Amino acid sequence: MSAIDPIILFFLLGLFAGLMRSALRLPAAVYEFVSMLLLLAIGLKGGIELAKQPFAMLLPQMLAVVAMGFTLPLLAFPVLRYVGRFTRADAASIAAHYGSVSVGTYAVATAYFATREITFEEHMPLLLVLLEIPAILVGIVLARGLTRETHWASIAHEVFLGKGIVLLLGGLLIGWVAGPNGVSSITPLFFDLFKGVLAIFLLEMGLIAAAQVSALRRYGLFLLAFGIVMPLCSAVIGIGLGWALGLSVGGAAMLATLAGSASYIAVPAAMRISVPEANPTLSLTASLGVTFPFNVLVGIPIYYVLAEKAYVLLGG
Amino acid sequence: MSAIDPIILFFLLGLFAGLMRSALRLPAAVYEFVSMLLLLAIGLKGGIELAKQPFAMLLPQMLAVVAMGFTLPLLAFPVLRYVGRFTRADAASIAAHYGSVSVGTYAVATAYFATREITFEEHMPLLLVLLEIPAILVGIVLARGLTRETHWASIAHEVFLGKGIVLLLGGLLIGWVAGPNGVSSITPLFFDLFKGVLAIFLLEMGLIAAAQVSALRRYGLFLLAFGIVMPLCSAVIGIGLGWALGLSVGGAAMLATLAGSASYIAVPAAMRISVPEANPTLSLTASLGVTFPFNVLVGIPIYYVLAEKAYVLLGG
Amino acid sequence: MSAIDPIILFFLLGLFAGLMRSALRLPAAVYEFVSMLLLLAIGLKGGIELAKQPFAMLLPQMLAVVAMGFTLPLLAFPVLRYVGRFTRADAASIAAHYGSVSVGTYAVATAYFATREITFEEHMPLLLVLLEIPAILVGIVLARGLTRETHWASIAHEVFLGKGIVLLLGGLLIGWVAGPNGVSSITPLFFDLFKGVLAIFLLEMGLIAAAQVSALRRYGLFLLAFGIVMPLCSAVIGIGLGWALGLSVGGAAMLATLAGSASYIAVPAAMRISVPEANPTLSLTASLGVTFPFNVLVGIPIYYVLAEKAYVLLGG
Amino acid sequence: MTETNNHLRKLLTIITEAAIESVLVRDIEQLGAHGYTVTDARGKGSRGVRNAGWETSGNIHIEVVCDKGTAEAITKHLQARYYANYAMIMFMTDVEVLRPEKF
Amino acid sequence: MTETNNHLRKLLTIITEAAIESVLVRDIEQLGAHGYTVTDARGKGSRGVRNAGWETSGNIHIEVVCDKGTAEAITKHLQARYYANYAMIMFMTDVEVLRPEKF
Amino acid sequence: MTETNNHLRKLLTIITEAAIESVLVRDIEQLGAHGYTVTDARGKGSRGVRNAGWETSGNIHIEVVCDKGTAEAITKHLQARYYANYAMIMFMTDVEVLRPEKF
Ligand SMILES: Nc1ncnc2c1ncn2[C@@H]1O[C@H](COP(=O)(O)O)[C@@H](O)[C@H]1O
Ligand SMILES: Nc1ncnc2c1ncn2[C@@H]1O[C@H](COP(=O)(O)O)[C@@H](O)[C@H]1O
Ligand SMILES: Nc1ncnc2c1ncn2[C@@H]1O[C@H](COP(=O)(O)O)[C@@H](O)[C@H]1O
Ligand code: NA
Ligand code: NA
Ligand code: NA
Repeated sequence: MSAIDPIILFFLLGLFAGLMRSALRLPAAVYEFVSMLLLLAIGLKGGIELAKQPFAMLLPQMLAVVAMGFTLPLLAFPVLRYVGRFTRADAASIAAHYGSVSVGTYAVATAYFATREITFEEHMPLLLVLLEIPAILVGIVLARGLTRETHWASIAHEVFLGKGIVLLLGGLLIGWVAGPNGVSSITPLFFDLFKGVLAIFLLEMGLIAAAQVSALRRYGLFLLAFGIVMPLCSAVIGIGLGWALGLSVGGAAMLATLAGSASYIAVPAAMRISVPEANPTLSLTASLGVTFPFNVLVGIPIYYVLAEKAYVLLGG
Repeated sequence: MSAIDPIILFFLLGLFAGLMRSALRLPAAVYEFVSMLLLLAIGLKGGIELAKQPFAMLLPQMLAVVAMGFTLPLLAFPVLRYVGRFTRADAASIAAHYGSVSVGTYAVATAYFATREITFEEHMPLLLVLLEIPAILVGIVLARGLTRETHWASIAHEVFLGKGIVLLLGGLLIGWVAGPNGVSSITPLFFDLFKGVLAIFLLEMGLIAAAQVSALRRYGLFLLAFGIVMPLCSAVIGIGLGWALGLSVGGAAMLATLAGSASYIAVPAAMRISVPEANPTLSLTASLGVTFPFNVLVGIPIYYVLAEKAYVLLGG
Repeated sequence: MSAIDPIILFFLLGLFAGLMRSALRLPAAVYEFVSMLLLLAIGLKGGIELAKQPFAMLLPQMLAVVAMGFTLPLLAFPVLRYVGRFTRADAASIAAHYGSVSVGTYAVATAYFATREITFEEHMPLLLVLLEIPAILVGIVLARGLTRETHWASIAHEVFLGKGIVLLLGGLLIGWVAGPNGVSSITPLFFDLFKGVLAIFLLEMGLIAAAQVSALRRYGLFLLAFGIVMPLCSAVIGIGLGWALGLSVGGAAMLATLAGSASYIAVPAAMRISVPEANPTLSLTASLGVTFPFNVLVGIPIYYVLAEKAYVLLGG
Repeated sequence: MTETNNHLRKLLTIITEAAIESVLVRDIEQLGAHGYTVTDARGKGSRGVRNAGWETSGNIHIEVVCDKGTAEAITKHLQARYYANYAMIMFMTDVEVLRPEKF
Repeated sequence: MTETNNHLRKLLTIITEAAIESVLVRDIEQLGAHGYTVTDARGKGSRGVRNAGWETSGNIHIEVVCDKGTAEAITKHLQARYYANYAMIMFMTDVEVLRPEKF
Repeated sequence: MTETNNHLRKLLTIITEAAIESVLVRDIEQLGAHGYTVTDARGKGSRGVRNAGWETSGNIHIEVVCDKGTAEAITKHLQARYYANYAMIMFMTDVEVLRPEKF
């Protein structure tokens, strides 16, 4: 069993510093810089793989993943609304966060799989992008209903042209067009530095997660439970889907990670504009304060073990 | 023929995001960081080369290039003043922008040449620095005339101690003093990451170029035409000079690129202080909104083809 | 004799640009980013070494270094108070700065030793951390006396959870836990880029040092003299201690560098809160305006020569 | 104040979430302001700490110099449109401007 | 001003060293303010240039909207506690607020 | 206002292009101000959007607390020297200061 990954230790360092009220802060510009590098790097990696295989073959997978993106928030909503007793807007907003994905969690998973030499379908970033969007639309409909007033045009603009999607999709296209040889010249910045940059990112994420704790205390146990149970359920669905799509064990575990992760960039921004009556603190507390740490520290390994067991049972 | 360079795709991504009014922004600090790295890297590269050859041999080239720096704005001014019907101050300011150079364009050219294994005189950054300054002085004189009031001392300070010149010249001197072996220890940051950093820079430049378009629409066709035709003329002059100086084809094409590029850092800053009555929007729209994209996307290849043809004709 | 190290040239470039009132500025975010990378890298390097050897063996060294950290400010204080005629608070604050250490100076020393292939005990960063803190406590007691009012709890929080300590100690622990193989994946960012990042850091330090000169002129000769003589004395003590502890010549010279360096991050922050009546300009002028440049430009080589001579005399 | 009334205008200050900067300035212009100035800020209020540590937790500080009528139109609109759901405060003071025709 | 007095509050502006932000806002809240807004700044005064170039040389610009009593309590406290040793200025102006119950 | 007149000063606010910060603050000091505070800003006015996206497109927000005479000297000078060619607005308000001797 290989030793604990240093990038996880960076997350713990940030978490510790935050909880101890250390003076440590990362300038917003540094955070934006490293997250930009991660988004572009992940997009590029996926794009390079797309360049290697016929696009058509991926269509079924893509459709299935989009379908999952529509389903997950629909499963989360009733739980939040009737068990959690949240307002309709809050339930819808939180559901949207959990139906979508966290790029940071995906990055940690890739690092985890790499150290253990677990292979997975390299075009995963494409599925990542696809999974980011449907939940947002579902969330808005859940909050607003299908009224005429909803300005879908401006919502689509808001969603598809948000920072995260543009960088991820842009990187994907660049990698696709330029191909493996083309991008070799930018490899040192985007790929060689990847894990170091991820370490800095996780240091900041630790600080941010720590900042959510006080709010968590206020909103109590349900949010904590939901932030752990929901990802596990989504992960199981992800594994099932991965198996049905004939993905490798690693691929299924990765799809489980995506399903089990909760958004904290694209969705909060979209919800703040489109569902303003939802309290952003609730969803960010769950997503950043509970689910992200859970996935990074224990979730990813669990999902992989679950995928292995499932494949033994179902016969992969 | 090699595929399209990914760094160009980054520029297009920025351009697209900007035109689509995407939420994507780069923090000013990130822009300043990457442009600083580029300036230092280019300076260092040039300095290392200077360390390899007797300085005296370069004097004729240096003088010739400075002369070109004085000539180009004098050619541009009457066109702007009498064809473009710009005020004296505006014509002088725009002329200064086009007489000077764009470091970003030079960086893209070095990448373009590198992928195509086109060699050029490696001390080009020295000529780049020299070409940056004369046009500024010409521009001020064109706007003010040779009056006693002009505070040349403070202008010289403004020009020679501007961010761009200090970093470029500083890098040049450091590279020169330290020599190839000396700088080896800082190679990973300044040279290995060069193209990746350039990609980030071009992403931002795309966003900025897109922001100029609305202004361009306002100032109409002449600026657009000037922003394309002027560089082509300057490039031809650059090729001729390169040939006369006995540069290689690549060197001549590079000199053409410098001549054909328009400043957007040193000159705007100097003009804002020394020729305040000139409208900065005009010159930046032409330089960032027209000429930079033109050079990066099609200009550089054109200049190289022109140089080849010229050398066949003239016999290089 | 190898040529002058380029990183020193970056410092001189910054110094020159600052003294010439150049427009060159580094955004605060860039400075914070590079200093963060340096602190983490130094910590990681030290931690990796700790992973290689039994901790217990280091205890004597650690205790001895802490003792030195308590002693140095006690030596500096009377000189500042009675020769320099500073107020009690000012004398105490300056003494604390010189009893503590400068991470930047240590980084330059590692680079200097590396180019000359001088070996030293690799766990030095551990001693660096230990040396940072005692002087702060001494400084506070010197200024306040041992009164009941001093809120030691909040002071300890202030000191141990300051940015510098957290990153340095955090890196140390991460390196220790992850070990050499563990951190290999983040080597490109933290170790390969180290000297390049250090170059950027020194460029900024040059700018900052230059900004102190005017204040230096105001506070006159004594501060200048103290800023040079005090480090030399501390260095001699450091060498003696290194010899007594059985360190290698390189190790002794490094300990001398630590002893001879003056803090400009941890101590100023702590003093501003705990000894507000001390004038921060005085201590920063001495530390950044005199001692840092002195150590970086001539101090480090001197300390190494002194260490060599001492080891010949004493028989190392 | 001693100056002639035609040099007096209102300075309206709005402190709210960075997330709505673009929509807000659009509204402000449509309601007749001839300009605005924005600075980034952090702070605390009834909706808790907004320390700009995380993307969505930044504040902006908007200043608008305009005549009384415009100021009241803006406050009325923002109050109706944003108060319920966004961290926001507004306050107004009298200012003496040069070039009153500008505002 | 024309408005009814119960819409009038004080806007207290404090410009001081960034180093004491955390302690300062704690004091401000304890003295009864319901909120505050902070922006980063640089400047010059009797203690010389504070150009934010170096960690310890940054300024902060704090705005507090509160009633007269609170404003005076804050100024009195800060004057006693910080004026002697820190770069700091304060000034106060009348502002007209919406939702006066907030402040 | 209720306070004794010798505690009243003017707060002069200038919003203009970042490019001229250094020359501007020199002028301001030469005209007798004892200090100033600068914050970075963006905005829009008669000269269009200045969104700080590009080096030359940033604004600065300068505050100067001084007596009426100095304030008017500064406004007169800046108006003559910069209004024609630079994006710039100025406005003034009465403020109540502590330590009036400072300003
Ligand atoms: N009393 C106050 N004084 C100054 N700024 C305030 C005050 N109350 C709120 N703010 C600012 O306005 C923002 C939103 O306020 P709120 O809607 O009360 O959370 C806060 O984050 C503060 O930046
Ligand atoms: N007259 C003034 N007008 C505006 N801001 C000032 C003035 N005097 C001081 N300041 C600000 O307050 C800070 C501290 O002032 P001082 O304590 O006088 O050094 C300075 O760094 C400036 O940012
Ligand atoms: N009415 C206004 N209210 C607030 N700020 C303004 C206003 N008009 C202009 N400004 C600011 O002053 C700068 C220069 O104004 P202008 O010279 O009109 O372009 C603008 O970029 C804005 O930041
Ligand atoms: Na999910
Ligand atoms: Na040119
Ligand atoms: Na020391």
